[in-house]
Amino acid sequence: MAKSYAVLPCNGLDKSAGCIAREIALRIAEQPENELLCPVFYRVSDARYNKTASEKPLLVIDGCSTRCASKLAAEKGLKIAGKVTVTEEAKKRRVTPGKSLRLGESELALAAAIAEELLREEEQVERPKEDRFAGIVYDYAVYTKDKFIFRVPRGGFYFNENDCWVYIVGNVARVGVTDYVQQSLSDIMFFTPPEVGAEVEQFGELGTIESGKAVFEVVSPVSGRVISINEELLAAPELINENPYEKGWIAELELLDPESDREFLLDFEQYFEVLKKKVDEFHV
Amino acid sequence: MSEETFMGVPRERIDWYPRIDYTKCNYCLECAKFCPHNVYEVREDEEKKLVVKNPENCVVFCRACGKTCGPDAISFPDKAETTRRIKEIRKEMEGNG
Amino acid sequence: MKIGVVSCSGEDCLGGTISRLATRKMLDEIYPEETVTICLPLFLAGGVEERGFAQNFPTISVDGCDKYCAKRATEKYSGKVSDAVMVADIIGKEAAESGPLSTKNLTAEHREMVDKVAMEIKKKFEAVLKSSSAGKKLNSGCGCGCGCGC
Amino acid sequence: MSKKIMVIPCSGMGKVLGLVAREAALKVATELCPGEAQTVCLAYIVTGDQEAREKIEGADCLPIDGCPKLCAAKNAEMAGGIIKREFRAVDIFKEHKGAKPGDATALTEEGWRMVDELADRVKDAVKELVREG
Repeated sequence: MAKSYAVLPCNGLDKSAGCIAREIALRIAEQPENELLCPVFYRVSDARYNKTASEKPLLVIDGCSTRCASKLAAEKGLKIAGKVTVTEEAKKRRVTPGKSLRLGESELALAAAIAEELLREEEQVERPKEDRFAGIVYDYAVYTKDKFIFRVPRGGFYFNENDCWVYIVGNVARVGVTDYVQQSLSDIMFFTPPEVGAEVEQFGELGTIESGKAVFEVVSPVSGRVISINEELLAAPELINENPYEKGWIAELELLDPESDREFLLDFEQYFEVLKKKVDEFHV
Repeated sequence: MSEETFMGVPRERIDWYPRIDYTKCNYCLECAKFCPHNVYEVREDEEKKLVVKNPENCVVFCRACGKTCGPDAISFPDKAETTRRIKEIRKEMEGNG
Repeated sequence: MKIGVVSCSGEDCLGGTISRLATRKMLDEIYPEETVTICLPLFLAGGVEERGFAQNFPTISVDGCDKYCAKRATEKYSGKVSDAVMVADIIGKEAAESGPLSTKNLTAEHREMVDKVAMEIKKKFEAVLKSSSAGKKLNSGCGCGCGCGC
Repeated sequence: MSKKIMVIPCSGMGKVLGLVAREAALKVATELCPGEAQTVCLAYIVTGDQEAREKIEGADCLPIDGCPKLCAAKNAEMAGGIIKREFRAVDIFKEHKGAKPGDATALTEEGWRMVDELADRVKDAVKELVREG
């Protein structure tokens, strides 16, 4: 059965990647039953698209890593069935789109290939995406200073001295920040994710989070390739304040060199000591 | 964990602290106000009103003060290079230990 | 050790505005190192950590009018207060019950009221500080249950 | 028209976000919509007094919170108010990345501009509710 989709592209008219996103969306929308959502109109008027968007599986197409379309979908509370980011797809296919906003032959070919793959993948979906981190058992130790509470999870979590944690299942690591970061920053208002597909070295930057007080660079506890980011943080970075170990995780990486990463990881006991010292010395 | 180590390496052996480009710095002092570790010192009476006074207080791999800098006058060493260096030092120490 | 200062929200009258500002003055200027505050409604909207506030800290409530919202809500949801300040008793009932004030429209007269109330909080604060530091040691230890006494 | 619309700011003692929420509420009730809206003191609602409950039970409420803890919205709802829309100062802050709004005691000019923006949005919601009747 050919399914029908709602397609939400970004409208990046000022970048070639955005124009390719638009082209992909057009190609998908040309198939019968599929429907196109205009992001610009959607932003000003919910009524026009809400029905379509809630009934049909949603394909989101972003041009660049700013991910305007994904953010819009998150803001509107939509469930995303499938998504691509053109710059990442281009990298994967080793294509460098031209600078021109008019699409040339190679850009059109890229658009066609991405559109085709997106549809094909979605045809065979239905496979529920299993969450390999669903089995984490959260058991917190707590250190208190004044009215501030600093939790540190035991068992399976590892840390670096830059107050970031990692939890590894198989070959994949989930990474986030600790309560020390979230308490120090206070209300986190911005989350700039790392680029999916990017390779990050141990202690490399995995995006940033920002409050009214400061910008914090997420320092990766491991080396790896970013395979996903926590999309929910785009619309609700306050999830990091609520619990940076659970709903407030930052990104997932495919590990590249777990053996040598280990050398630079702290276990619970070691990090808890580091944390206590930091809290006593610096936290205000 | 003693005070002056990072990942088991004596802090003074790790080359990590902010470099100020004085041709760009406009002495807004946001970085000094921001850093809770007293890395910077403000010297009102001198031409260079801002200096890196305590480089070893700087948290290894932290670049947060740099993000407060409007004119982008603060830079840090390469992270990968620093990591490599720390690993080497650890090896040396094990060898001696 | 720190002492909690909890102000009413002060949305209905001038007394409330003064109460808030006097509390802020304690936190910002008079005893910044020794005071903590909490938003009163967090006793209900927050979690266990918030409700534990008045048990963890000796707390002084500051109220703008004789509804005593801060004192009563703190005692109802969190714990007994060590002392209570009533703005209306200091600046007069009539002034306290006049309309609420934006911080944009503060006059010298208002600032004087804030100072007076802040001095009263300070006095009670010092008394509480004296009596509780003589007593038990509060809120120390890491609470990790490891018995390390750190 | 029955009751006025209740504009309820959070207590906001601890953060500049809360002060912005409070000032915005005050502006709506005293300058922008004095005839249609009134503020309610959240601390009073929190006490759970009968009188406070009666004031808010079944009334249309527009809580204005500073931070995502949503004290005002949660407490107003617990007291039986009907939450028509929720406002958060933090959302205005998100639109002004890097702004320096001041602190929990006093706002800067930038802070006051955010108050104005937030108050305008609340005003629009008040007018809309009045139109709906």
